[in-house]
Amino acid sequence: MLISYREALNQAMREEMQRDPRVFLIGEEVGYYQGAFKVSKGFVEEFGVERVLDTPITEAGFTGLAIGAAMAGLRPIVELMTFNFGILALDQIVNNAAKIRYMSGGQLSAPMVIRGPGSAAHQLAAQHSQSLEAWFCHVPGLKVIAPATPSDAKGLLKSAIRDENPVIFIEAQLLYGTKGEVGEQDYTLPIGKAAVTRTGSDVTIVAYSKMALLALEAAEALSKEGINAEVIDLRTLKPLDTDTLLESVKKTGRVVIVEEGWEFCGLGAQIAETIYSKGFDLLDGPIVRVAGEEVPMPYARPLEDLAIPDQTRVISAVKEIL
Amino acid sequence: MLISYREALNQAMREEMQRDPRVFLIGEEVGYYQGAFKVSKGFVEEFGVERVLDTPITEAGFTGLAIGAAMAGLRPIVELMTFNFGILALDQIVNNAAKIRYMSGGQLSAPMVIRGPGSAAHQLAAQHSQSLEAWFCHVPGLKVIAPATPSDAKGLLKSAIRDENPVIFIEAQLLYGTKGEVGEQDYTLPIGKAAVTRTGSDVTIVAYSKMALLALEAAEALSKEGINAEVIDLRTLKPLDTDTLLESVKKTGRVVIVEEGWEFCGLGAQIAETIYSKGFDLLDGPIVRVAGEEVPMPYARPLEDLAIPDQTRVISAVKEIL
Amino acid sequence: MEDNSNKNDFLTLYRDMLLIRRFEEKSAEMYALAKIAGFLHLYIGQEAVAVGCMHAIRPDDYVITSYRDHGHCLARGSEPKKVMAELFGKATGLCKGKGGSMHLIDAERNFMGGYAIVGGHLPLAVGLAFASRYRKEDRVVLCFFGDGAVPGGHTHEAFNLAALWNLPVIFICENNRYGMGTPVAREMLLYKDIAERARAHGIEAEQVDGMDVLAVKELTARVVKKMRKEPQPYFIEASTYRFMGHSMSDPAHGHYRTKEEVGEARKQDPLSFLKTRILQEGLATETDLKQMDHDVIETVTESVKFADESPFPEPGALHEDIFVE
Amino acid sequence: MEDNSNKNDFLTLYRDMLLIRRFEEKSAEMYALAKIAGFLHLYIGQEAVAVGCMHAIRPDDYVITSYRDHGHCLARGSEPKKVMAELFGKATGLCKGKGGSMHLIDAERNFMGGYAIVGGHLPLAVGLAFASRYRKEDRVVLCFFGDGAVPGGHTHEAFNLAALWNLPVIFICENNRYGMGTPVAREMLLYKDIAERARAHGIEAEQVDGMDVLAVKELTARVVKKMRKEPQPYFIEASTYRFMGHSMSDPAHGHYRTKEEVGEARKQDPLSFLKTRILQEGLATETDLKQMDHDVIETVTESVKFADESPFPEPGALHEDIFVE
Ligand SMILES: Cc1ncc(C[n+]2csc(CCOP(=O)(O)OP(=O)(O)O)c2C)c(N)n1
Ligand SMILES: Cc1ncc(C[n+]2csc(CCOP(=O)(O)OP(=O)(O)O)c2C)c(N)n1
Ligand SMILES: [Mg+2]
Ligand SMILES: [Mg+2]
Repeated sequence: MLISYREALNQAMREEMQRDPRVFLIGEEVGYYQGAFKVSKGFVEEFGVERVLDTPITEAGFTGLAIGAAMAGLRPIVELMTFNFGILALDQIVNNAAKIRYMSGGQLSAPMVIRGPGSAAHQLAAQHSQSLEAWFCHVPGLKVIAPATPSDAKGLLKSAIRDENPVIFIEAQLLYGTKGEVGEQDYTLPIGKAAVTRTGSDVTIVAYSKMALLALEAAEALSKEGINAEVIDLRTLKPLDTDTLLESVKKTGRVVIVEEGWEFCGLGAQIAETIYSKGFDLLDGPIVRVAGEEVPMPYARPLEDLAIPDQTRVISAVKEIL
Repeated sequence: MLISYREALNQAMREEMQRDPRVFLIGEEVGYYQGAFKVSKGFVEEFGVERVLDTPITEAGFTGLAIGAAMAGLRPIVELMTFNFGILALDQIVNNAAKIRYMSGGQLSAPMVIRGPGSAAHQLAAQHSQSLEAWFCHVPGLKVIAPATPSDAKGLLKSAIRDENPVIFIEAQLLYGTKGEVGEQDYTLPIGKAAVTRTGSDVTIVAYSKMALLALEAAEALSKEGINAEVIDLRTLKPLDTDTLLESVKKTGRVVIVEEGWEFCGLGAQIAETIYSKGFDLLDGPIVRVAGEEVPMPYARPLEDLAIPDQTRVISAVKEIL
Repeated sequence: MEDNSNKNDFLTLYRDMLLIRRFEEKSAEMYALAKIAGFLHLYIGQEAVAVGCMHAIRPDDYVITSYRDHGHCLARGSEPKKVMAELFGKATGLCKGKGGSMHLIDAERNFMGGYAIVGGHLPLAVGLAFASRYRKEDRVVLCFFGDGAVPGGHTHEAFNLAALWNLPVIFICENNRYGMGTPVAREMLLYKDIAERARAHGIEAEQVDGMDVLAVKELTARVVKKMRKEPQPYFIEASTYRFMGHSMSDPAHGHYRTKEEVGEARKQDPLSFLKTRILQEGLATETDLKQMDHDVIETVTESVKFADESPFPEPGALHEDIFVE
Repeated sequence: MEDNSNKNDFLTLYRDMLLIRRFEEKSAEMYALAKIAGFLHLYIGQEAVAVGCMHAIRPDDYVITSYRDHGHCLARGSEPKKVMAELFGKATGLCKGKGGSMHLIDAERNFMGGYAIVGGHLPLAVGLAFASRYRKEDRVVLCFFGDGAVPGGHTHEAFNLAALWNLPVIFICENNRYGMGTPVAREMLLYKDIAERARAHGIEAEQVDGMDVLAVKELTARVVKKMRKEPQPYFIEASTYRFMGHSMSDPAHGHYRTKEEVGEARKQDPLSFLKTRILQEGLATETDLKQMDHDVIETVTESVKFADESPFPEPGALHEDIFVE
């Protein structure tokens, strides 16, 4: 069926909540309001206020609550209205969710999903347009997922909910309305497996979330100029699917990494470093990164457009190394 | 004069507070208690409770307070008892301090220093042993400093206090007692300049903070085996002194990066990526990283020792690429 | 209510509220035309709070608020054309187009901004008040925020510090009965007297009818007067209502409140309230007020023209204003 | 105080407190011998709080606390030798040596830990209570924390959620008059009735003499009984005192409190208090109690022996227990 990314997430959560009574959804406006971005449409009606909880604006409080509930055996899904507000819950996520299993010597764990949109939408300015996945990826004990398509969104969210560990699941406001083919059946996708969304031999473009779609578009444009790019959509950011990356580099010898977040200490640095260190001899030259500009996000549209990677930048990055 | 790192910090703050009445110190136990690690010894006696403020345990509150005060023209020094607690103030630091200048189109700014010990001491376990510099380095609008010696600590802290921007200044509990020669006169050191603390021709070891001392020790040990390592102490983590790095790589062609923080998305990934992308042809082979193990810090000493880079690991990393 | 305002005062208050109303009506239009984008949170219905408060302070006092900041900014005296240009994302905007609707800042007027993290600016407000005390000035701080910000952690940390250190900040909670789609009764158990939370930290507090600009002004003036001599925080809960949706993407009524409720609330329009007083007391005629409206609309129209004709920021601006060099 | 405890109760309470006292005295020794490292926060002086509370709950109730957690852990019934082994960082410790003093966890006893970020565990406590309600159980949660945690943001967010959703959690503030070196009067303006802050969120609250184990137990039992039927949070402020320094690196008196003050407080020793009662009521003789002390010291000595003889974790343990596979 052809459904939107939003609907895919909705289905994933609905099916899992139907399957497992321990799963509940908690966050700002997830209930009566149907979700700030309508991802939980119909949920409070179907599952009731006991399992679909509208919270006050207290990210540390309700994320911590969910972690405690997970430690006690429930399976919370925390919706962050956007991941910008996740900074307020970061201590809870990093110090409690990610570490409880280790600190307890394996006695406790916090099986849960923390999800919501990351990255910029349009003109939401500095405090509402951040791509902070590198922070989460830095922390042992967390898995981090950022799907680009409805099909991946559904399959990976279901896996994330079933996972016995805390999973950070990053969506994107600008993806919610995008459509794609999604299997009818109850399926999951493996966490930790990247997808080669276009095969090619000249260059490997590595990306994720919105940027994975951009990479595909750029690859299509490049193909008109006779450049045959392979595109890898990471889907899972951590653990990183190093094998798929290296396999591709083996073919192409050239890599462009596209990410929306800030360049310095961005995830792209780690992806590059991984490829360099494990596939140095496979490379024909240095990897090129296309990343968000090193600025707080400006409001004005022309500036915002400059701050976020676009097709032109990806294409010229590819050409730079060919 | 031969003084400790702790005394060097104390002098830097004292001199700057004497020089500029806008400078004040705020944090937990900085006053009557003389600082949790005694860095502000004698301050409340000399400067009074108006300029040396003991706070309740509210990191977001008092860091935000300091940011507001900086916006109003004061020059706060925020002491975080340890940087672990900085996570609780992260929203204030990232969304307000780092962005206010940009969001206001240059009208406002937040000139301030946020300082305190980062990284592990001995057996403080998972919630008290983190090296989170990569997070701060990821954020545009912040400068990040992490000195290894008393002399650098003094000169850089003075520069940080005089800087018109928010500066993250990361110390280390295990460095406070270390001693070194410090100039008598009122001096500052430039932010953004790395130090070549040992010249060599076989390999470049890049490190900072505690690990810069470890790198030196390892280099000394290696020299006994006829391996001549150059050691770069970054001192400033952001902006990164790329020139000094590349100059060294030009000589050595080989790089080992040592950091205490977690490997994945650690600062070392960015340092490596910078060197690869700007100095690919200078390299004789892949860069090797020696980083903190990908685990929450365990309490037990033998495990902790394994989790943190030591001389053996640095030495074998060097040998691996020679 | 005892009232010392003279004719001029009433008319200025009215004009200031009218400016916000017309400015925002126009902003909504401009949003529909895609001249403005991102999140746009209208203040319509709440004008009496910002205007009443702002008339009780001096130019050197600090003002700080949330993302729903057009009203406060205009009431503080920022030039409408610069505000509109900011909403348009133009180089001539207050923040050179970098801030946008949620981050209006006018340093010259000590209008310290517009912040988009709910409750995140409360610690900053306390810091501004701290700076005032530190320099032994008698400047005070007005800090506006919504009911939704009250349960948040930074809010309580700010309350505690302000109380503990006797800092001259007025926390003005604009209780418009909803935080986005959440009615205040689902934000906190004790929602009828929000001020309790401030009192628990040792902050004196009072409720005021936020639809009555005179009452707001009078209370604020009284508090400010005392605060200048004897620095100490204060908490004001102003009951008000937002007539429009939470932001442009939210309808005025729907999931969380009925058309009837909104209609009922609109009967308490702060502008009508003051207008009635003005007419009753013969301070102006209907014709005078029509003329005033005309003038205000003219100002707003000019601001749109200015914004529209202004250039977008140059690409080079992208990397400017990150650091003070 | 009305009291239904029988002889056994008194003696068990006494023994439990004594175990904590002797265990911690020994821990301090072991710290001096570098058998224990890191931060070690002793509970000596506060024993009546943990012991009184713990005697009022069932094994299936949840307990959660801060880094000053030895007392709560032992009072909950964890094996002293496993606790000591954890302090030694041994593989036989409660958490296989990975948690240490600040992170004692005993899942079997629903002792959910030991957290080192001040106030950071309060939201977890609320979550445990949430799980109890979600599953329609009548389990309650005891959540211990210090006075220093009260102004913190997560604390207030936790209070608000617990109140709003009627969650069965008892917040037990152990007011030992200091947060590290900061007296409570410099932590918050209204420090005499800390509970005010909980009441402001809609939580019922009460103060209790935290040196009187009987009073603590009685109050907790009363609250728990009500809570099982009618879930709703409760706040208890237990006035107590820590006889030792904040941690091993902090002297018992010095910068922030005088020797005299500590001496004065020691006169309220919770053990002496109960001992006097026991002797007065003839529930045991001095000799009985000496024998008990002897037995307890024996247990502690054995726990040290066990810890000392236990192996450190194998290197392979470093990468275990990060994920559930
Ligand atoms: C920390 C945080 N969480 C969530 C949001 C999303 N959000 C924006 S406004 C809002 C509601 C705020 O309500 P209130 O404080 O009452 O202000 P009002 O909009 O009514 O003026 C929410 C949840 C945010 N901006 N910041
Ligand atoms: C968020 C945070 N800030 C600072 C610290 C450092 N710290 C550890 S204990 C403590 C004092 C806590 O006092 P209180 O809550 O009264 O507990 P007590 O030690 O008296 O039992 C401080 C400041 C911390 N662990 N966490
Ligand atoms: Mg509101
Ligand atoms: Mg205390």
